[in-house]
Amino acid sequence: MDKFLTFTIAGLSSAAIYAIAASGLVVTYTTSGIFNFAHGAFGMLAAFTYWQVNQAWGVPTIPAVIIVVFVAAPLFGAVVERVIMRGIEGASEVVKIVVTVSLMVALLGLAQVIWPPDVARPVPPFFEGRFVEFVGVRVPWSRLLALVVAALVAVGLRLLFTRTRLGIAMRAVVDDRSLLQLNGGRPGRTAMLSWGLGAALAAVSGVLYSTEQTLSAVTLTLLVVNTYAVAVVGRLRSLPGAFLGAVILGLAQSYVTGYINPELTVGPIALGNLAAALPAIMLFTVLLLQPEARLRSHSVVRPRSPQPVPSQRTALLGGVALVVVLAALGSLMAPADLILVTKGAGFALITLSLVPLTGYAGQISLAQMTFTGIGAVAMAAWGAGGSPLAVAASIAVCAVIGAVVALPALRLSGIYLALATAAFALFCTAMIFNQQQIVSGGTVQVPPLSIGPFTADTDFRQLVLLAVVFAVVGNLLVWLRRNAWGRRLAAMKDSPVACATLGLNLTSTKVGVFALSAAIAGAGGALAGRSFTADSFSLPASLPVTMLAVVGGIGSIAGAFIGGLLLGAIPIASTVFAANAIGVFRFVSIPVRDVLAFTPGMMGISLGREPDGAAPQIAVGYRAVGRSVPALVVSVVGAVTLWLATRFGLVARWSFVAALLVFVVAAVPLLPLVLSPRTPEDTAEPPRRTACGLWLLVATVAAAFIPWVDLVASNGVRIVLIVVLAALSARVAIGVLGVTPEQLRRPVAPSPDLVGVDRPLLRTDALEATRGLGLSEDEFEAEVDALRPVGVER
Amino acid sequence: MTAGEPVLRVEGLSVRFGGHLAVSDVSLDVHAGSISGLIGPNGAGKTTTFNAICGVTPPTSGRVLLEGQDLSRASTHQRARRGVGRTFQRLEVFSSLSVADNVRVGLEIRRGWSRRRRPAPQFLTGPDAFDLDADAEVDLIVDRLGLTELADVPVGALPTGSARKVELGRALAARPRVLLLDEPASGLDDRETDEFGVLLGELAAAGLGVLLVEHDVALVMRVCSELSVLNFGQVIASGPPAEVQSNHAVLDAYLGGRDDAATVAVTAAEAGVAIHPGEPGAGR
Amino acid sequence: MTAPQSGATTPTDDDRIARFRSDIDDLRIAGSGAGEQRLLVVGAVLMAVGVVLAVFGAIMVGLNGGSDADQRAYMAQGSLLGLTLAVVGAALFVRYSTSRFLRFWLIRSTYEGRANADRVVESIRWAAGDPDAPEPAAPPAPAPAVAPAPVVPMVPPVPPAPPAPPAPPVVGGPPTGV
Amino acid sequence: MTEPLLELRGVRAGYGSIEVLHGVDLVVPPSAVVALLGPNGAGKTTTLSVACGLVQPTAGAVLVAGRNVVGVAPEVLAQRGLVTIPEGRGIFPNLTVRENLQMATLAGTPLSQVEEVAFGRFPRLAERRTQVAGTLSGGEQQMLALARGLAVDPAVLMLDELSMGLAPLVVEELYGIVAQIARSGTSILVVEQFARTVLGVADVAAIMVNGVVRRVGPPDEVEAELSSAYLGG
Repeated sequence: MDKFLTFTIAGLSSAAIYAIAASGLVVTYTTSGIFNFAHGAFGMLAAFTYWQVNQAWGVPTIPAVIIVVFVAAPLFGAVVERVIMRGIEGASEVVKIVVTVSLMVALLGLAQVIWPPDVARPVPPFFEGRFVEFVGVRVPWSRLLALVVAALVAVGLRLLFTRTRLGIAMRAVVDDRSLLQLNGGRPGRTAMLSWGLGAALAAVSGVLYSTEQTLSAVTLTLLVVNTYAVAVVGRLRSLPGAFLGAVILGLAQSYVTGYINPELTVGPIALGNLAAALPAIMLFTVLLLQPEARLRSHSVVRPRSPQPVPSQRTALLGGVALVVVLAALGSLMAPADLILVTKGAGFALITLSLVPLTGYAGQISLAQMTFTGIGAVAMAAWGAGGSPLAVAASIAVCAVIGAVVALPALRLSGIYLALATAAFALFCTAMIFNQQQIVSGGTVQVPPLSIGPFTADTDFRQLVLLAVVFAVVGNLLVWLRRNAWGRRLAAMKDSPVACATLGLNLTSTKVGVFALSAAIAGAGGALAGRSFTADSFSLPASLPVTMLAVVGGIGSIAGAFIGGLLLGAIPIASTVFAANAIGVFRFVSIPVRDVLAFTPGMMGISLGREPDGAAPQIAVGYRAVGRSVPALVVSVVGAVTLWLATRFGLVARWSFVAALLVFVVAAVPLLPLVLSPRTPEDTAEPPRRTACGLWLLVATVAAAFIPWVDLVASNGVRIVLIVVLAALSARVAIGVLGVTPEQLRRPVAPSPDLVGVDRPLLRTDALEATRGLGLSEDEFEAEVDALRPVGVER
Repeated sequence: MTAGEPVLRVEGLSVRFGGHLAVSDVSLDVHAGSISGLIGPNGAGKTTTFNAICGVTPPTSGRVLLEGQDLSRASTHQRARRGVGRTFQRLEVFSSLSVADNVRVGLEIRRGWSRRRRPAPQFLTGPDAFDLDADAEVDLIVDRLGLTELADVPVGALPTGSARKVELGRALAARPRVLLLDEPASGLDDRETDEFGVLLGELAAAGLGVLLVEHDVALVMRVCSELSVLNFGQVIASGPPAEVQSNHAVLDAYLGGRDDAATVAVTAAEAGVAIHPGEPGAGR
Repeated sequence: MTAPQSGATTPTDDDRIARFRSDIDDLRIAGSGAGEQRLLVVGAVLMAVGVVLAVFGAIMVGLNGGSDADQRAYMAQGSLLGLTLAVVGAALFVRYSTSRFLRFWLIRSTYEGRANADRVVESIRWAAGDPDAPEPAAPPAPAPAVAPAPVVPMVPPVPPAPPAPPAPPVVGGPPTGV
Repeated sequence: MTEPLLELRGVRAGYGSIEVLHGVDLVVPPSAVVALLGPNGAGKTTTLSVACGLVQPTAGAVLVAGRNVVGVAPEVLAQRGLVTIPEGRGIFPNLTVRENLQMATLAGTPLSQVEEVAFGRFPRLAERRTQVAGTLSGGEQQMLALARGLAVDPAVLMLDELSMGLAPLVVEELYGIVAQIARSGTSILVVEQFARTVLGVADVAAIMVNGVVRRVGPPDEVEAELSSAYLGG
């Protein structure tokens, strides 16, 4: 009985923390329509800030809590809403998910830069050493505190939402946003407040949690997955539902920990990790119980430009070119570089798996590395000697598991698929990849493929194999996209309801594409032919895959390749870059390597808005250059300037290569758009064009003056990094500009409004102009009168 | 007009959203080879009726019968496969696909399951078109809608009028038995509307049952053989257009009611309004 | 039936309308100028940042210390980048401050031109004996209830795209009339 | 002071690539009731959305008290006295009556005044102050919406389809209130499908068909054309 009571109380106190976290999630989701995947990261950041304020700076507990929970966190939440989230209002669900996931990754990176993980940061529990005796059980005050805080939060939120005008306005936004505006309310400010509130609640849960457990950025960030499971009980919208979910999960975890013998095994799986897998199990159960989502007609999404589908011929040529180029490069590379490039090619295959799923069908998965892991584990188990049959079997297993995972979530909207895959990643980490029986020693050794006389046992052969597989799968996807099934996917992305009324079974179509995607990711694992650490299959490893695939451009094969390259290059860069600070970085004592740790997240945040990616825009851009005289002139002048600068010793040789590449890949294709006069249907306003032009200039100049020779030791890595830099510069520029290929295709027309007169001039304009000219209103009226025919009265 | 079994029969259909009864006990018949009109003021429940017929919105009560078969338990895509086709009031085209591909998707989805269904009538493709290959059939439909020159243009770049035609062509490519058209002529100019009327007549002549929701009452009066008028979610009048046009209830529905002591008392009681002859709210 | 605010009489209504008019007049309308205003500021800030960076870089190079690599890095990141920023900032600043000025000037001249043209047209119509033409010397006909308000003559929607003069914002002759 | 309080000039607007308004001109003079009539799909609601700032016109100007307010946020206009009661009951269905009234205070009127006006004018609302607005009858919902128009003392009031889905007597009563508001000097723009119900109240009627205002004039002159605009013959 004592034991039961002890675990009940422990369960309730963690339930209290989940409930607080989940209520923050629900508040932001219901009032702003954006599901904040970074909610856990908010809490994590708050917990670290609390440690910094309380432990490192020695501020007493109560002021420290006030600073973190009531000042810093709400401020942070509000700033995030204003700066990031407001821009993606009305964007597609995929974009919203990618942006918040990127924010999560960025915050995780940032926290690891500021608070390096190798130092222990104990946070003592509140009221340390004080207990209450309760029916023979000693309950620490801190546990009770969690319960009290949760109760306060519940009551407080209830009061806020029913008694205060502000809270009522938050609910009103959900009911009818435009009506609130017509009432004189400001939805923008309400959204900022709700994000502030959400962040404060995340902070409360983060601080409470960190006093119970050790302070770890990853653990705290991933706590959010438990929160998802809890919030799903209330369909992500109901606070009482979330509290109920929290109690269920908290108690279940506590009892599992208390009553299930960790030594117990089911087959090869030890049940010691069951508590960690419970959120995932709960999430799936709840998803299965949810009624099917109603088809919404005309979900309002910002219109996007259609992407040209490459012809099969182009795809074939591209595939051959890819294999030849990679083989040629690989044969010249130093062994150390070769390993890195091979790794990158493997990642490219994994990002390719998102092309049909996200690019064609508009669905999202946050567990691609998990499928890679399943493929790798299956291959390791069955594929001794590299049998092709084992590869096929591994891929088939991934496809089947993918279908099973997706089925419950796909009946619902896109956000649930993202949640389900995140939970699945966590589940697999706990129940498969952390099992000694399956992954002994924490590494999976995948045997290299062997077909007849060919065995991919060297890095070079492996590279060629991966290039061939990428080319084949890429061609297969292009073929699919050009045929009936691919058209259906594209149609489903544009209008699910229309597809249903034509007779398409949406669920089975979605399950099919998800299975295909899982299979390709599994192939990435089964064919990688190298050893993986179990960590590389975890959720934090999967998130950048999705993110960078979108950054690279999810709609196209080339985009997937860029994404894969980025994915490979960033860890490479951070390992090869000097660990010491160079140049101006020295003054903030941040090594370049650490800067790189959170750049991927930042990229995702800034680039998620243009999910079609860079590749198509760049391709269309070159064609437009020929038609625009100013663009041609600037291209030539720019290139000549770079050459001259090198000739006279201003720019180093490697830097010249870098700058030229950035210029040619990023700047030239966008020049026509930056330089063309504005047309009425042009959506890129002048400030954005100026910002884009500025960025391109800065990127080129920066590339020219980065001391590559000192930064990187090896030529191979220099090439990879420079290519990545060029691709990124282009991508950022396109993200800033928000261009569409049509705009690039449109012939450059002379502008009617060189000085910005774009609407009829009114009396008020004339008055304003007069004021601007320094004339008084009376003078203006006098002039108007002077213009009148004599005798006309006003 | 057309005797015999209707191709689509709606019986006592009601849809309730929360406390709001959007469609209340609506019954309709659509006969093969004829065009039935459904008109009514904004908010009368026309689109909700459509959604309930094709399964996008689950009805609270009532039945939908297609050729005598009860569709009430079928999902949206199953209903489509049985032969319920529709267009949307707010365009639901595949804007990233070209005109031809929009039609092709409809056709391919149909070909995926048509073997399990007895041959459907064909529209726009002519009587000899049974064994056409997909490309030829798409070409025929695109051509018949006058979109040949735009065949490779993404629909997102088209003006509304053309996009509506694409939507119609796509629905027809699935060879429905009954077609629900939700304001198909909005966005068309006068000439296009006339052409559209002719096209509708041809479709009906080919054996299609059409249920038409349309604001352009002139068009409705011209092409429909039967007309139902919906107001407050209820059918307030039905019959041949000429009869309906002179019906006082209809004019009232459109132009606002005149006083009628009996209805006033009843409706006022329903609405929970106290009727005071003089000053109702002297509470100051 | 009495009005809800039984005290509401005509003078207060006029007050309400007058208050509304002044409220609306006080609105700060973010027209096309707002973005440019911001860019103007951006330009100014960039100039400042650029200069600071350049000076900083120069000092660091001058102080020397550190390796060759450091020297080059400072030179690049400080001086050259700083100078570039300063130049870009200056360009932005000049571009938007001139365009602002030019716009006012253009508005004014088109406005005058238009008013002039209207006057000429009216005179001609009147001279030609058009009965509808207001006599140039007479006040404008009283506006019907729904006629456009007697705003002073308006310039029509942007002149249909004249082949624009070449890139740098016009310093040529003013457009005489529209 | 005859400068109109609200004027649309050559307004074109639409949703995405669909243009709904093809150049709308409309004037609301001070202290007048203007009825905008027309069959559904004519663009009346879009016209109103443009006027109140919810939809940005692609061309043309929206002049409020002589100033072009294109690009001004709707809440800013609402706070200054341009009050709109949108189509389909301008209420928040999941909020209680009291909470709905509380939202009416966002434009600056104190709650006590809003409640006084609302409950004074519609005693029935007082009985239901804790009821969720979505469960009220249609007429009560519309009263709740109208209560805001009464209480916040608008300079310009725009009403969209006040009569939608309501019984004739209720509609008549509501328009009686509109007439009162008009008498107190507020300029009113009424969008209405049910033409006859407003013609008695309006000073000016405008018929809108296919995204343009086809005819403007005194109500009795316009009435003759109504039936052809609606029923096409």
